[in-house]
Amino acid sequence: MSGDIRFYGAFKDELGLKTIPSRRIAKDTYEIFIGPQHPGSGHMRIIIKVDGDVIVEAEPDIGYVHRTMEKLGEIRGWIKPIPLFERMAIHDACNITLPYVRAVEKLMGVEAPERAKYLRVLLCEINRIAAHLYGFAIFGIFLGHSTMYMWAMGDREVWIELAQELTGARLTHSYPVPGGVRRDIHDEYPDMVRRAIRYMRKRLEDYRKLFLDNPVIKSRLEGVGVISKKQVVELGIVGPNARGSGVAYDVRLADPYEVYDQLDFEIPVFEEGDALARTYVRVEEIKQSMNILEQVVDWLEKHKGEPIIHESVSSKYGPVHKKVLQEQRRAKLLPLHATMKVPAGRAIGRGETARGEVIYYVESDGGLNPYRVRIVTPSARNAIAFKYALPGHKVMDLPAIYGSLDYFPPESDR
Amino acid sequence: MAADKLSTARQRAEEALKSIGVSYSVEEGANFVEFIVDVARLKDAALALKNAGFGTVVSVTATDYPKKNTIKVVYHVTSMIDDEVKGAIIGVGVYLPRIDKPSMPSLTGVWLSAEFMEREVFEFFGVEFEGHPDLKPLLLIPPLAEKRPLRKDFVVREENIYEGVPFSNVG
Amino acid sequence: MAAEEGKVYVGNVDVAARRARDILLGKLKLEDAVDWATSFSLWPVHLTTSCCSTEFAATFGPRFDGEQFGSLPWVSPRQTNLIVIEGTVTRKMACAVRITWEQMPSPKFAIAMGACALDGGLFYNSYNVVRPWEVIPIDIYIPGCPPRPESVARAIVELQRKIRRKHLAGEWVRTGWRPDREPVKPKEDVCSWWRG
Amino acid sequence: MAPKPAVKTLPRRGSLIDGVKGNLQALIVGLKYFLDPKRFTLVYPKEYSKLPKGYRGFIILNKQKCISCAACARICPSAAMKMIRIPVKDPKTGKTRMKQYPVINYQRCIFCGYCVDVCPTEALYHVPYHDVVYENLSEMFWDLETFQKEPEYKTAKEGSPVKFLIHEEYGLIKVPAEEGG
Repeated sequence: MSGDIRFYGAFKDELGLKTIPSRRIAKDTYEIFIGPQHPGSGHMRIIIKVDGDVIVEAEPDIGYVHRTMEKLGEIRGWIKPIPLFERMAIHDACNITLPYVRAVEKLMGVEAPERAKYLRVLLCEINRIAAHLYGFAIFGIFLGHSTMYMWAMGDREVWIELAQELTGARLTHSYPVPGGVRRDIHDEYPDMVRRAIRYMRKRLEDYRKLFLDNPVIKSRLEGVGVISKKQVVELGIVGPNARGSGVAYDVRLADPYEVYDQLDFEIPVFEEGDALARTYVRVEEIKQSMNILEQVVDWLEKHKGEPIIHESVSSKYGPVHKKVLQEQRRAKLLPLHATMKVPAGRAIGRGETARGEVIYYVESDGGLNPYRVRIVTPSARNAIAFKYALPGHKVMDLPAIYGSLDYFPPESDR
Repeated sequence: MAADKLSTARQRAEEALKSIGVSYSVEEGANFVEFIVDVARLKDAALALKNAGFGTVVSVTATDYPKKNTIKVVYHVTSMIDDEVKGAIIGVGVYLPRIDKPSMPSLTGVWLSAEFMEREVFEFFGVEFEGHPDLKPLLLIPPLAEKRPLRKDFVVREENIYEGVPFSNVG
Repeated sequence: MAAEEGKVYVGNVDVAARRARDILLGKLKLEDAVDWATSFSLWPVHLTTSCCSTEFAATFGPRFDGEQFGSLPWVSPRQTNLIVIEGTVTRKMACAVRITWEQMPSPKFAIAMGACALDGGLFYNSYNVVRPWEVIPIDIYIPGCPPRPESVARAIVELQRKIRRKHLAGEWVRTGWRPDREPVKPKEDVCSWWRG
Repeated sequence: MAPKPAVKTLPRRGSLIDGVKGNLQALIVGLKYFLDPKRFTLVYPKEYSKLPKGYRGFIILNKQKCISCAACARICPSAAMKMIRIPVKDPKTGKTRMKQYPVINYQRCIFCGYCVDVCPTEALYHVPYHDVVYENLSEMFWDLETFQKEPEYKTAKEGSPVKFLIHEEYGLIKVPAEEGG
């Protein structure tokens, strides 16, 4: 075991932030069961052992939302798992399904047309903003800051409205399909996005004043739940939680997919590793996502009328299909989608969701169903953080740490 | 860009494995590469890879092959900080006999990030990891975990398109 | 009562005042008053079973504002009388659902939200999913995956109407049980795995 | 043109003065929204939101267009779409033969719209509303007759339609929409 990670008691971090000093575990500790019915949103249980009011041991008891995605993915053909896997993180739907679609595309040897790629990125970033706002809302509930809940939930509706305009559903878009996307934008859409961006930029300034710079919030978050850079690498923590600890790990940077390597944006990194840093990463990411969106809608406006689905599909279109594509900007599926076969092989699809890296290991034996789909979601990888970040803190810090990790149980339990 | 990283990572991993004298076979995927080693040398191979910079487990992937009568367990690892190989996925894995409780050494001591994932493989496939600090089901309730749901002989049936209509078809 | 059946008295002070006057003057029975009062204080418990919680949270956010129906999600099951099953109930969660339900004081009501809570939805053949109506009795079902927040609002409105129409709360006060249902026991002991 | 990491610095908690300033700032923001509120609450039963064209709401069958190909039932991810066989009289020959039609189980439907997208003749279509609830499970399995009718839409009769627009200053704004259409 590497030396810096101590299992019980607080760790002294490298940056010299204030932490509770490590202490010996007294014999008369007692256990507290937190959850699955508790004030926050998390449908998980954390079993903590406390000595006085200091947590000395934490054991996340997850699996309350285990819905057997991996097993069902093996019996549902190739296209039905898209809505299925979407249910892991429905408020981040495009981000979570896109890597699976890309893995299937890789096995099939097709690549989505350029416009479809941009449209996917468009929805991905809209989802990312909405998911971060949802995270803020829940974080507000955890901290007893109900104004933040109301604000973030209200502003999230703007982005949900945009996603609904594009895909026809508020949350569960099922938008990417192997070979392309299902719908195209209409002419007024770029302006809607721009209006939303202008609104959100102004709004983030108010967020800063009301929430982030609020001394009450700061004193609850600063120096709380510190995860050091070494611990991040050792525990495999991903996403904003890793970037809040100085690890510049982002799939959009490490292994760019779709058109992310052609877009100009920053991956915000903070060195502190505490709950406040993790919160700030999310704020900065919302800003960067809006930068991406601006570039994407500019591109989409310039390249109107390009195909949104791969030739292998569109070449089989009949007159009805073509009419729908032209008039309603809706790329129809073909009956062969239900019974398609994918060449044998193995591929890994990965992408950066709002919470971090998601990995799909897809194995095909050339049949009607995937032979094996292994899913590792960011929350599943972050779950281990509870075990190692909580000890040493007071029980009152638990909601702050829990909220700052932005843990989403359905995603973690699969 | 990603392909460069993968070839660098592959080269580095091969050198690391050769330097400690572990014999391996290579299995390639579309955008990753796996090194299959002997169960007895797995821990050495893992340590060598960790020292070569692959510090984080992204997935402990187990697959059941009833036809070949084996279970394959692969640790997919990557580096989160080393810019040269950042994000490239390589795997180190073993083939286990497909018996009721196959056992293999736990790599939690090498990669702490494998802790929860090994518990998953334990509950879904029944693979026992020797030396794991806390080997118990993670997601499933204990009675279900005994059925090893992700093995291929645990069958989940799909309804067909005519099944389950509660009213008479005629009308 | 019946004449105003179709209406919803949200935020309507006149109707509320008239009703209060009627009760005070003895024109209305106490049971009716209980029905009326209960239907506008349906407090759902904070038990999140699955991912429909995102839309449930949106229902009580500013745009759809569930509180306009006199409904406010509350932390402790002891102070609530409504449970909204937000999506899939797994075998592990079923035990928690049952325990929470048993902790709530009567008269209590249940709404099943989303396809997973009706017939499993996408997970109809999953080995780890139970149907919530096998665990607790359900009053209103909302289809959708996830349902829109309006649907949740709709369900609350319909439940209010159902309470008034069938005098569910008033009957309970008078007789001690719900007129439309027997005390429900779950089909199987959902907590058996936990008790060991 | 590529993503690049950018290390940023965290604003730290400062002196007492900063604390007072921070608190005041938050209060001023609160006051600002108190004076100029951004209200967009949907007063639900009195108003209902008119969903945009293309919204994936309840799915309805146009039986005349259906060619009995069963593609919708095959692609349904949650096995909500089922096929039933019924005798149909051929108008030309007068013979009766069995034909299959889809029926839907709204207990399971996840509104993904795959069936609508896969239908080669556009026989299935979405109606743009979603707020229908049931008291019984059995009502939700629609037979062929129900499947061709739009669900009873009580809300529309109760309230007036509104739609939401994205506004630069106020985020979402609520404006009245015309009935129907």
